Amino acid sequence: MSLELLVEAVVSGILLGGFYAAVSLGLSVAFGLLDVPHIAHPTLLVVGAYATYALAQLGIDPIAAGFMLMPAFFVIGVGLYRFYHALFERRGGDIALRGLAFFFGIAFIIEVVLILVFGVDQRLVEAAYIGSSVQLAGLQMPSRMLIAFALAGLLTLLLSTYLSRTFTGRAIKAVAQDQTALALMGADPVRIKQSAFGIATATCAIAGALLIIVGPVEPGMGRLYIGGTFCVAVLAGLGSMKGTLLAGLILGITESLVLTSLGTSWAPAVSFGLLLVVLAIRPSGLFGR
Amino acid sequence: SAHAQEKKPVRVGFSIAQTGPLSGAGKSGLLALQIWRDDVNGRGGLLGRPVELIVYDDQSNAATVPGIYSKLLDVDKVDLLIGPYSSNLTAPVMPMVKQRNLLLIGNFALDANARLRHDKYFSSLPSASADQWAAPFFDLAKQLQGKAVALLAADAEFAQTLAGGARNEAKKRGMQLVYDQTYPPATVDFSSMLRALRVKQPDAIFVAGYPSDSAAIVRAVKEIGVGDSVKLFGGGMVGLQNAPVMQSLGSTLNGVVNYHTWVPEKSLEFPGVSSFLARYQARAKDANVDALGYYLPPFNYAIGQMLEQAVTATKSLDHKLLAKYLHDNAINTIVGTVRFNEMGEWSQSRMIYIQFRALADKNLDQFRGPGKQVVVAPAAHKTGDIVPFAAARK
Amino acid sequence: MVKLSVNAIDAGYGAVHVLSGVSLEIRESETVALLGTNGNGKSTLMKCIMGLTPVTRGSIVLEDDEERIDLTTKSTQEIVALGIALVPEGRRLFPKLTVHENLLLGAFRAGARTEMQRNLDRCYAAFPVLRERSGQLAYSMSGGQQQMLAIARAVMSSPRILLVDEPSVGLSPMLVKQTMDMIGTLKRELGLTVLMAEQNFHETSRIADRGYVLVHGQIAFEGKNLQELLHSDLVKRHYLGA
Amino acid sequence: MRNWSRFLIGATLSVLLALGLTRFVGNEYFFFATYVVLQFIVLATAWNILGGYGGYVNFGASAFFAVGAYCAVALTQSYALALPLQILAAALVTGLLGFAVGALTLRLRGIYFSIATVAVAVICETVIMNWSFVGGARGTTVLQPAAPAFFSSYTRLLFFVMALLALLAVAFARFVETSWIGRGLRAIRDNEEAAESVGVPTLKLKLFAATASGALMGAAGAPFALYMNFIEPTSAFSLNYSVSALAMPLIGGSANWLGPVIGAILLAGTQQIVTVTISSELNVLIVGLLLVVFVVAAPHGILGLWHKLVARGGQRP
Amino acid sequence: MSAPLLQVGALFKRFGGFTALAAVSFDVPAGQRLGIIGPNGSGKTTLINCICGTLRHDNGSVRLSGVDVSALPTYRRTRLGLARSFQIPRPFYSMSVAQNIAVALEYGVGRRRVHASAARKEGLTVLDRLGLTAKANADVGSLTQVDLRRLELARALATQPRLLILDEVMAGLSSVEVDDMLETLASLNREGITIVMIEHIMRAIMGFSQRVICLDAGSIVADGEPAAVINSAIVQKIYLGG
Ligand SMILES: Nc1ncnc2c1ncn2[C@@H]1O[C@H](COP(=O)(O)OP(=O)(O)OP(=O)(O)O)[C@@H](O)[C@H]1O
Ligand SMILES: Nc1ncnc2c1ncn2[C@@H]1O[C@H](COP(=O)(O)OP(=O)(O)OP(=O)(O)O)[C@@H](O)[C@H]1O
Ligand SMILES: [Mg+2]
Ligand SMILES: [Mg+2]
Repeated sequence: MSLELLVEAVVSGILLGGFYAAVSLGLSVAFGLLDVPHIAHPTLLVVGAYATYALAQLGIDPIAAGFMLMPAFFVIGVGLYRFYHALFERRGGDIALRGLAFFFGIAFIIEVVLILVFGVDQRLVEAAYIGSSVQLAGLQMPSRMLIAFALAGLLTLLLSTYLSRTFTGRAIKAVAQDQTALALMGADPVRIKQSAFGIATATCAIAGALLIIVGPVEPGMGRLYIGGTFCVAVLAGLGSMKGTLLAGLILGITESLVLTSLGTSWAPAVSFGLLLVVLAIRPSGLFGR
Repeated sequence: SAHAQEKKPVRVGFSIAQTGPLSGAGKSGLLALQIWRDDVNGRGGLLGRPVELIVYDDQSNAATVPGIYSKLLDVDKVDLLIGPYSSNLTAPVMPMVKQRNLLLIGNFALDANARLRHDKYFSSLPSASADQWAAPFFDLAKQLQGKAVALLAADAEFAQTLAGGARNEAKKRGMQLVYDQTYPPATVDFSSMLRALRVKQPDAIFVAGYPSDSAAIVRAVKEIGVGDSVKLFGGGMVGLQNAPVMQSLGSTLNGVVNYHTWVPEKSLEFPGVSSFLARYQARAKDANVDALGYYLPPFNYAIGQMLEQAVTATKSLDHKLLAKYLHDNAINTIVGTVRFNEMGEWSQSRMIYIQFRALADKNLDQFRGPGKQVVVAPAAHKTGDIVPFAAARK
Repeated sequence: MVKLSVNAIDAGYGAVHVLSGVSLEIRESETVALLGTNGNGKSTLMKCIMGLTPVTRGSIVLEDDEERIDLTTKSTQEIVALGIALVPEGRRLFPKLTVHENLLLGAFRAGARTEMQRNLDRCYAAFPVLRERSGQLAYSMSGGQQQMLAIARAVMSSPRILLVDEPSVGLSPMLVKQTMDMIGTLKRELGLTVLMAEQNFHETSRIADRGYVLVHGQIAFEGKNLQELLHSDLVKRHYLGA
Repeated sequence: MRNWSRFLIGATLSVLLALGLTRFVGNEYFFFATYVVLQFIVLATAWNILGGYGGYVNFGASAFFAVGAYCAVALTQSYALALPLQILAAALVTGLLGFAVGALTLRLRGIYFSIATVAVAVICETVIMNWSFVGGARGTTVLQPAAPAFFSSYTRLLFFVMALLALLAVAFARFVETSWIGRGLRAIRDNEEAAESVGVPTLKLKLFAATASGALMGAAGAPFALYMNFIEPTSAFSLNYSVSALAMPLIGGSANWLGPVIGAILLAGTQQIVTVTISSELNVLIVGLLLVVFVVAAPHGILGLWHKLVARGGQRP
Repeated sequence: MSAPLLQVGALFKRFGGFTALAAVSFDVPAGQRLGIIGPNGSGKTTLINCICGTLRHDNGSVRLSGVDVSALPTYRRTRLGLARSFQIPRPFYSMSVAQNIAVALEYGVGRRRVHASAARKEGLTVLDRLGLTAKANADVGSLTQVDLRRLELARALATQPRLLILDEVMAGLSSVEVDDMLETLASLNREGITIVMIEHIMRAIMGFSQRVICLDAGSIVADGEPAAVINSAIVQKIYLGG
């Protein structure tokens, strides 16, 4: 592999990694911080993608659509969490595993609703930055990947600042560890979790927009992203936003390098092998506590 | 036909994907078969009996197929069988029909009878093998003086089979494979691969991929470019026949040469096809399926016609008689007159290669007329000459 | 003038009745000791005040110059917002947050945020090891260090009334003294009102103004002042090893 | 002991019943459908040994299933081994895989372990995809041999074999559960360090459970290619197996060997029925609803619900 | 002469850059009652964790009856007669009190087939000793902190140890209860069980130990007769704050 190709591969990997981070950030909040076994997260990404598609049909720019959808997704997240809370958290028991099955069920149900509303065909969107590229220091980079990377960076920055600088943010970091203790600090654990889950879901609007900007979507696509998103969130060390970005980048660069060099078909084995290696060295992920 | 309704229906059984990755095409095919059922019943049914479709969703998962076909045969006791959509799902059915000596019309299964050589299998796919499928593309490459070929294929069943055919055909013509890679399913970003490929300066690039990859690759080609050496780009990209994909990609598709089964070009205007498509398109919106229906639907309607002609001619539902009839006679369908060879494949391949030309963005209707998807191979159906990739993209 | 009065409450866990007809009163700037051997309901009483365990009968009333509030109708957050804080039994820290983050969370309630820096300095001064280890995760602190953190975290909320459930558990004798001193100081300097469940009566008696003895979920004895308490038979029998 | 003898009698009767069914049920479809249900009984029971008793959630059940299936295929391709030997060999290989996964528990707990098993599954799938000897991504046809004299079709034989496997799996799970091993695993699930400090050899028990669980899952997959007459990676590594393996014990009740059996019959049975009745996108919906409703309505599985009802009924004079 | 029951030789343990144990060495002869004291965070719990194998030490050795057990996993050490209680109780939450004990009975001494009725009897004896009989069938979740500590001790006892290491089992007990517990421990010791006890309650340490070790910042700073250790200047300064 020539040096030029190597540099190009690394840069592509960084951009791709940004995309991986963007689709995983919400999971890092919902699963990493709140301990909600949110296996329906990838399906919500697909919902975000279809909602973006629907708005794009009306002539709205996909990125703008993603941002416009955030409040609605926040509300959806709040609703979903309330449902989960009423059915599981309030009743106690072994919620981790039952919650997992529950969210699987939710994912299946959402999938069917998507099929009924949008049909089973692939959907794409158009925009000026899709299919065009930018010349960057002699490298030609797809604009849509640059946008994915930029948005991932922005989201990471916003989320990690929010979590470490604000009282609510800190409460979000604490809420899964001891709810009673948090109540004793004067915070309502349920409301804290609810808004955190809302935030996590709101990121699905943006990330979903990225999903359909980057490639076509279909209703069952969420299943393909389960492994990847959970891999990123766990590799990060649950609950770390910066870790999520870094984990996304590591996976993106690895994949890109493998795809450029020979043996592209081994890319998944290399990425997930890397995950195993990292876990062997750091059993609780890169930034795990 | 009031009389026909009272009689025991003729049951035609099959599974077709209505969920999962194959469901896009599957649902459109199902609609076509339902239109055929309505048509045939309107004509008084088969042997004076109404036709009933017994359809199950195989969820695009081969593991459901043995159970479903056993149910069709042992419980529903269907009179006629159609295979599931796609090769992988057909494979588990073949031993069953062979063992029970039943007639099966395969539904777009590639080379499904190669191993078992069942004498009552007939294919609806207008190509007998991967080699045959890929051949016209390499003829075009030859025509453009191509010597170096790059091959990019998804790591999944159909794409791998087709890639095998492509390798053979390239070798036959003395072409050199300068790049030959398989990419994993769910690959998001193809720029790394295209860069690695570009370095090898191929004359032709053959891609075998599925809908999401196909769209992503076509876009990446526009963004990253494939280099000036490339005169022919395309091949076996599933998905570039789907209306929503074509509409969204628009001008990005210009110059791409891809396989197809039917497009609205003069040379393919077989009797009945336009009227079928008109009826299909009228029902497509309600059924939430592909709006144009150029790919699978005419051929699924043709499956119905094959059964219909054989049953009507032999006045029987006996599989042996039906198979014999299908082997011995030309079958008239909306996709042309078909003759089967001893393997049940079309004796004359009719896989076509089209080149996208002069496409604008955001316009579905442009695909409804001729000139946009010009048939460039094979010679028998050609409606235009191949234009080198770079020139066609201008 | 702040006063917290518990009026004839019953409480328990499902079928288990723990408290029956418990009444007591805590007035501004007092330090009240709550005594009673294992399992008699001291922690339960504190949880009732904080709204963590439901009260089945009776009322818990917080009175100040302006209003009377029945705490049994309030949620824990609302009770905390009124300026009542609890150092719970078993510490209940946020194990995977740092010492510093734990402390900052202590200042969550609106009334405490403005005084955060001052409270932080006060805590770090009282327990220097917390400053040294401010970046360490709480779970990896030693048992006693965790206890210090739990007390400091409660102080971070600028409480008017502080409930402390066995603060000396796991602390070295020297730190027990220091902790008691700190509670004493808070009381003197800030007029803090304290209700403290504690087995170490020897140290408790250095700062307590008066106390109650809880036996089998009922108030068995009320010492109106320290002397009364010191001379009670119950206390002698159970705490002074007569 | 009396419990065991009752179980043994039940087991023997079930074998005879299964054998009788292959003779007297005329409808071939019955065997196609029940084979699948039995296969899920094995899978769910096997999963429960590590996941339910030990609390280590294996999210890569599909890997064990598929590796078992492919192991059998590879052996048929090269040595034409008899079916029982194929199953044995598959169990051996997936047992080793289970051992490797068990070794992960040395350092990884909770969700980290689960994700590691996902990684193992992806790696296995990639290897198979690239292994042309067993057909790679294209899959390969594996034709059923002629049925042995006693059975009128090969599918009936497969049904009987799977019935035996299911019995074996259930008996084994029951043994584990009621023996010292089960009590040790339960202690591990509650608190591993405390378990170790009262003398529970945690690593050994976990390795044992992971190996046994893996071997049984592989055995469940071994006849898959013969059942299908074909095999390809996408359907063999289907997410469906991983989800079912944990959802079934959960729905049935994971504390008891009977739980996975009930869950498998219910969930796999419903899926079988729905596939050939409603048979549209709604079958996905039904699985989704079933999962949601059961985990909500029966927090300790159907068995838990049953015990609660019985207890309540018992109190009423 | 046979080797001492426990020999700890130059034990080191670091967490990241922080040294929790620095060259700790001491012997415990069979039958001794040893008390370990030391300021919070001085490394007492870490020491026990290293002795029992819950933590791997970085350097040094641990010998039981002369046999180096440094490389053995915890459960093997338990079966060699080493039992411990956790400072923060770690019961098996899904089991009843009696089942908690049953696990220890079954696994503690090698793995032996305990006859159900014999085990029940043995378990009851242990529970009886610690006053938990009434709660044998209770859910662990409903126990008070103090009962949880008793359960810790009971479970350790059920493994039939030769050496029992107790990490603050008396925290939170009132004086009377401390006396009860000391009585229990003394009788165990009379039966031949060697006991190492970590405690911050001076009354307990003084009433129980034949010998006292004081740790500070990961090193032994005093070792000897209880009275001598307690009165030494260093212990007064760092621990008692006298
Ligand atoms: N969650 C619970 N469920 C059921 N019973 C409980 C629960 N918590 C406590 N109890 C019971 O309530 C009684 C009183 O407990 P509480 O913790 O209030 O006592 P305490 O006086 O604080 O004792 P200690 O000195 O042990 O802290 C005990 O008998 C205990 O078993
Ligand atoms: N996992 C860990 N990571 C970092 N530091 C640790 C870890 N575990 C313990 N420490 C530190 O090691 C020191 C010794 O802790 P240890 O628990 O042994 O103290 P101790 O003597 O038992 O104290 P106490 O009497 O308060 O229980 C403490 O300063 C503690 O913060
Ligand atoms: Mg208490
Ligand atoms: Mg300690």
